[in-house]
Amino acid sequence: MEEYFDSTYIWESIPALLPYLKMTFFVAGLSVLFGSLLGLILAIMKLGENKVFQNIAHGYTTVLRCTPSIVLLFLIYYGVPAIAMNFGVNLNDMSSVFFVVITFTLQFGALMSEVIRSAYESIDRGQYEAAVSVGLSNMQAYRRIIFPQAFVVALPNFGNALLELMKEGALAYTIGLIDVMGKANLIIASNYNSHALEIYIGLSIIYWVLSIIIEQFFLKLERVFSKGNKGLKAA
Amino acid sequence: MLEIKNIHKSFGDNIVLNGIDLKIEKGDVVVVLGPSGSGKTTLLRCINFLEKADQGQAIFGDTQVDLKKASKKQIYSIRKRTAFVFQNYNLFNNKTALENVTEGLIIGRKMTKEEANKIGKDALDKVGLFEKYDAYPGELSGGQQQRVGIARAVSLNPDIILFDEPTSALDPELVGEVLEVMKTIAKEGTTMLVVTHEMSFAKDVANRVIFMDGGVIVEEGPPNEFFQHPKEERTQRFLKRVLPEDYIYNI
Amino acid sequence: MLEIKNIHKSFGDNIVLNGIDLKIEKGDVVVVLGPSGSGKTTLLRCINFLEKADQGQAIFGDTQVDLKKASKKQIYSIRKRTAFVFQNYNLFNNKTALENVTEGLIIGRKMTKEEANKIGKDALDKVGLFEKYDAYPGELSGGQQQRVGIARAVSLNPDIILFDEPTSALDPELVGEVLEVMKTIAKEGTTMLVVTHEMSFAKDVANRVIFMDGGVIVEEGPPNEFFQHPKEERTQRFLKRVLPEDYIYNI
Amino acid sequence: ESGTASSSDGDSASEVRTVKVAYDQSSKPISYLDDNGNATGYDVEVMKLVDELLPEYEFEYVGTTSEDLLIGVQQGKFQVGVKNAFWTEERTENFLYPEEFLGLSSIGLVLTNENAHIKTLEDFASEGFTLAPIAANNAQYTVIEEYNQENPDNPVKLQAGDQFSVDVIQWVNEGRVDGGVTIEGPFQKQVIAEDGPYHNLINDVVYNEFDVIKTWPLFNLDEQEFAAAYDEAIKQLKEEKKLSELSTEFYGRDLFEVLESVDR
Amino acid sequence: MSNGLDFEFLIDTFFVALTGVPVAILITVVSLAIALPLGFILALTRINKMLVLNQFSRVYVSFVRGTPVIVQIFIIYNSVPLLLASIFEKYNIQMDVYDVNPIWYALIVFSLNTTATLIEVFRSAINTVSKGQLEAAHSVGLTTVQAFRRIIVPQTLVVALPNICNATVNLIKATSLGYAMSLPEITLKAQVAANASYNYIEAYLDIFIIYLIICSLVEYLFKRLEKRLRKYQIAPTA
Ligand SMILES: Nc1ncnc2c1ncn2[C@@H]1O[C@H](COP(=O)(O)OP(=O)(O)OP(=O)(O)O)[C@@H](O)[C@H]1O
Ligand SMILES: Nc1ncnc2c1ncn2[C@@H]1O[C@H](COP(=O)(O)OP(=O)(O)OP(=O)(O)O)[C@@H](O)[C@H]1O
Ligand SMILES: [Mg+2]
Ligand SMILES: [Mg+2]
Repeated sequence: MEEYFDSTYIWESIPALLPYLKMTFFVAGLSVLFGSLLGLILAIMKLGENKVFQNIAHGYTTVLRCTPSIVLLFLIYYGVPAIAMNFGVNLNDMSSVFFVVITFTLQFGALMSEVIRSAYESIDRGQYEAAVSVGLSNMQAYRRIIFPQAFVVALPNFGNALLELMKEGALAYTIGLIDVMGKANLIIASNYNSHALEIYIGLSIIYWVLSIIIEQFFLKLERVFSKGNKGLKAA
Repeated sequence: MLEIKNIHKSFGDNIVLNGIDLKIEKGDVVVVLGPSGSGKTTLLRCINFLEKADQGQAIFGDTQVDLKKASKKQIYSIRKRTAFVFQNYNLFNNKTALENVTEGLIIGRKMTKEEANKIGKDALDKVGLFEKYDAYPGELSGGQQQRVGIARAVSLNPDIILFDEPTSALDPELVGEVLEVMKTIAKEGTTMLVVTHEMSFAKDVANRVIFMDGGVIVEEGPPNEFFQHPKEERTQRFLKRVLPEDYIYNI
Repeated sequence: MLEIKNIHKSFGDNIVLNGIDLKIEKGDVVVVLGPSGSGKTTLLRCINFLEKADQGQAIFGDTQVDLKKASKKQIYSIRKRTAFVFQNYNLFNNKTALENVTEGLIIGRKMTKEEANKIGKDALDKVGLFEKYDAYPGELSGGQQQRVGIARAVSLNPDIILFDEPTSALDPELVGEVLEVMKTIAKEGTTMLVVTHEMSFAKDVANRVIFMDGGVIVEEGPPNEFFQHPKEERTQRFLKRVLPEDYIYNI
Repeated sequence: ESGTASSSDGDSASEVRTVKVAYDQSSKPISYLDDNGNATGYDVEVMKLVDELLPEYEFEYVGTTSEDLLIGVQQGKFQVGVKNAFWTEERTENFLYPEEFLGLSSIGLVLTNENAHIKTLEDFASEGFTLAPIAANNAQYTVIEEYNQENPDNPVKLQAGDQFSVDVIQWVNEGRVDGGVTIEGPFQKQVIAEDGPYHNLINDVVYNEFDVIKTWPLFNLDEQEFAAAYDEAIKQLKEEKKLSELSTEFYGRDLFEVLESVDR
Repeated sequence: MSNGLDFEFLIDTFFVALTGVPVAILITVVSLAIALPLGFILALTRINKMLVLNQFSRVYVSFVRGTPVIVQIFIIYNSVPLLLASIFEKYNIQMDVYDVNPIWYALIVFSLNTTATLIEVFRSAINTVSKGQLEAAHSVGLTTVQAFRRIIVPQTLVVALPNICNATVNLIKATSLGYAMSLPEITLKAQVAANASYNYIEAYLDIFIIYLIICSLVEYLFKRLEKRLRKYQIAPTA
């Protein structure tokens, strides 16, 4: 085994990979931004009274949950330009980042719609009633009382979804986008596929550390925002 | 000051309020009694539009509102004249005691923060929570939480405060605290409509007791009369069940 | 029949039981009173090994057990001789009323299903739930749930039943149901140790009342004496708080 | 050459048309992204020479994976793609093959020294040897599959796998499989070259060529005109021996020397 | 899309890809069968803060959750044989490490992965079952093991079911990464079929349809199961 395993490859791969985290962050950042918005809209549809909207939102979530990411990516990567072409827009020159972001946005939106919905439903209706009973308007009640509390409930799940997203790099690589995962593949290819194990170990170290940082960050965030709920949880 | 006329409310097939009329004068303390499921909570909630009645009128001083068809504006204006104290307190979990009290003043009534804080602190002082301004609900005992709830209602300076079983989620020992506070504010002349099972409160503080069952008012009267000589058979049965056997005859 | 000697129990720095002695004879109904946090629940839980005491002895008839060092076998043998009725009922949510009662008989006591069902139905009949055998806890009212809890305890035919505030999670109207059932089984000669705030129950049914505070027994005696002439100042203060003002003098 | 109008370029020949050339960016030494982020490799360098000879075209190189390359060319996202592709009948329905091939690929078996006597797929199959998995979209997979179709009585145990997880030389040497398919270039760079990562195995493993095969660029079906222009250019490059130079540079050997014996 | 779909290929390949379904299902079922009990037990060690095991499961969960499955696959697929070989060599065990069917690697990877997910699922589910249930079981004379089997586990399962469903759907989708281990599952079969003619679009459509069908079916079955198990949770009326 020593014949093949050479740990220097691990340590050399890490600095080579790190710069490509930028791309990972860039894609994840945009997807989180748009995906959360989409999730919010879907969650509102699910929570609303309108049966048609409800069904659309639920159906959307089911289909997206059941679609392997790679398939979704190809559908978007080739489907969206084809559709745009019908409207006379040429998207073939669009950077692949664009399509990866759309794919992740659609997926993240489906995930977030459930996160937001369950967070909202976890807030006791009494909070809303108390808010309007002291003379707040609907919007004020949501903004000042419901959302801040639902936000705290949603945080850990949001963190989880974010982690999942960061790990989807392999997907982006299939259409040529080079993030950390893609860079690892390129390094391996440039070594003619030798020492892939070491490179992947280096990659997994990066991911692992990153995930721990994100996890800790979200724990902190949760602690900061849940200041009011501390006692409740202990009781 | 508040008059309710002919409230009807059903949930599906379940007729919960079946034509209730109620007249409350300024300074009245009216206690509503009744078995579980008789619609007491629903009555209070309809008055405050937390539930939309199927039919009925509310007359607040000079303004008359249709309980079914009230506009948003009318609803806000009535909510401004009422306050609600919930059985489960329903304090804003993400706000301190003081913020709980001032939230409605600053955001709902557009007061400045200073004004609101002054009023809020006074209200908290009144319910004996001088030192808990900055505590979050989770850090308070049930009795303390409910007192914040009362302070929140009082500080709005409403025409009437609606109480829905304000002590029933409390440990027996803590009940005393809250009833004491309620007595105090009642004595200051606050108009109150109180759903409660605390007979001693009804007896000591109320000037009228209403007994509801099956969505209608079965009997009403001043407390002494009500407890000592209940006229209706249904009322007698109820009182027998909720009072220690000998208590009723000893008042 | 059951004797407890010198129980001590702390949670961290908080000394909750500080040397309690207790002797219960067959057929006794002992009511434990005390302010919140005085260790009443902890006492019951230690007797049933739901909590491990730091020190103390229990003597059940002829067997003596060290509450701290009891072996698993001893624990099971004591649990077989006791039964517990919880404040929040703690019915098995995934079992019907009848299954709740028979679970301990079939699995714990290795009875056949037929035997167990017979005993279980008898017990449910006794608490007035003839028609609810197949209902799940979620389909029962609080009072009904607690009655299943009592049937579950009774069916085990234990030497003693421990009750921890069995009515305090109930609506005032439902309290009556449960107290009625407890009275019935008390009159059948069941030995009971009851933590409760229901003074009327203490007065009517108990043959001994114990008042705990700060982890020790402050005062004990037969109910009449206890309520009418409490000796200790602490007891007087407590009774004043939990009883309607005039009630205490009128018993 | 049928000069039917191509869909996307206008009549104005004077105008320079930008075309997208997709390449598999992880297929060293055929086509890859070098350490400076530039496209290179035999296939890419040939296309760069072609570009120089075609003033009316400007090539833009897009690195991607071979799957995306295939779909992209088919859909017209890329006008042409290079990925060491071989010719098959079925593929001509989806892609336009030009007249002129792009390069030559020496394909062979990697074996341990004691199996050095195995020279052909027949021998390999007769021994009942196991073969390292090959990525399903790799040309080598096609070669073995075609062999199997022609020799149904004596097939090679063919398994599809992943491009990155199979390190053929290592697998063969450690005995995980009895043999692997590779093309000559990578073997040269890994084992034969002094600084190759597996130079230490130079006495343990051998490369036995069993075929030399033409490789082709894949054009989008609508790109007849472009393909014709390519044909002209590459003919000239072949005459100038430019391709031989590149073959030597990237594969360590001028494969055009054996062109006579190449049958597909 | 510009040139129309090759419907013949689409349909033929659909059935080819379908032959990969049993492998995908097998992996899913076996992984679940291993991960469900293991996840439950490790969840208990975390809740009860059992010293070594708790630390171990924390690190384990954190690693598995923190790294992409495909990377875990590469690592296991490449390192396990090397490790085994050196171990076998050391202890002179006569066995060919390389004769192993890739499905074993798949089972290792996906079981480890699903276990990590389920540890967290069960941890939160067990926490929702109130401690009183266990105490009540003790008080009627059940042992801890009996209490868990008859009272705690059935209730935990109901709470955990939606998340188990989620994990299952993700697991099925993740088996598509088995191609990296030469596992003859749906994706690999479709891709192999596509190689001859490079009909990748049709191949991906087939993959899409098959996964959509399987996963919706799984979701549906879980919903049914949940309804059955939840029968005791009828909302308290009146
Ligand atoms: N949102 C609702 N949807 C359907 N039914 C409801 C709703 N709210 C209340 N009910 C029903 O209306 C009836 C009256 O309920 P309400 O809460 O007003 O009674 P209550 O007198 O306050 O009883 P309690 O003393 O138990 O609080 C009950 O039968 C209840 O089940
Ligand atoms: N598991 C525990 N861990 C730490 N402290 C505990 C625990 N259980 C009880 N205590 C503490 O022990 C003290 C006594 O609690 P216990 O529940 O026995 O009181 P009680 O007399 O039953 O009160 P109540 O009338 O409120 O039920 C309290 O201060 C409580 O906070
Ligand atoms: Mg009510
Ligand atoms: Mg207690």
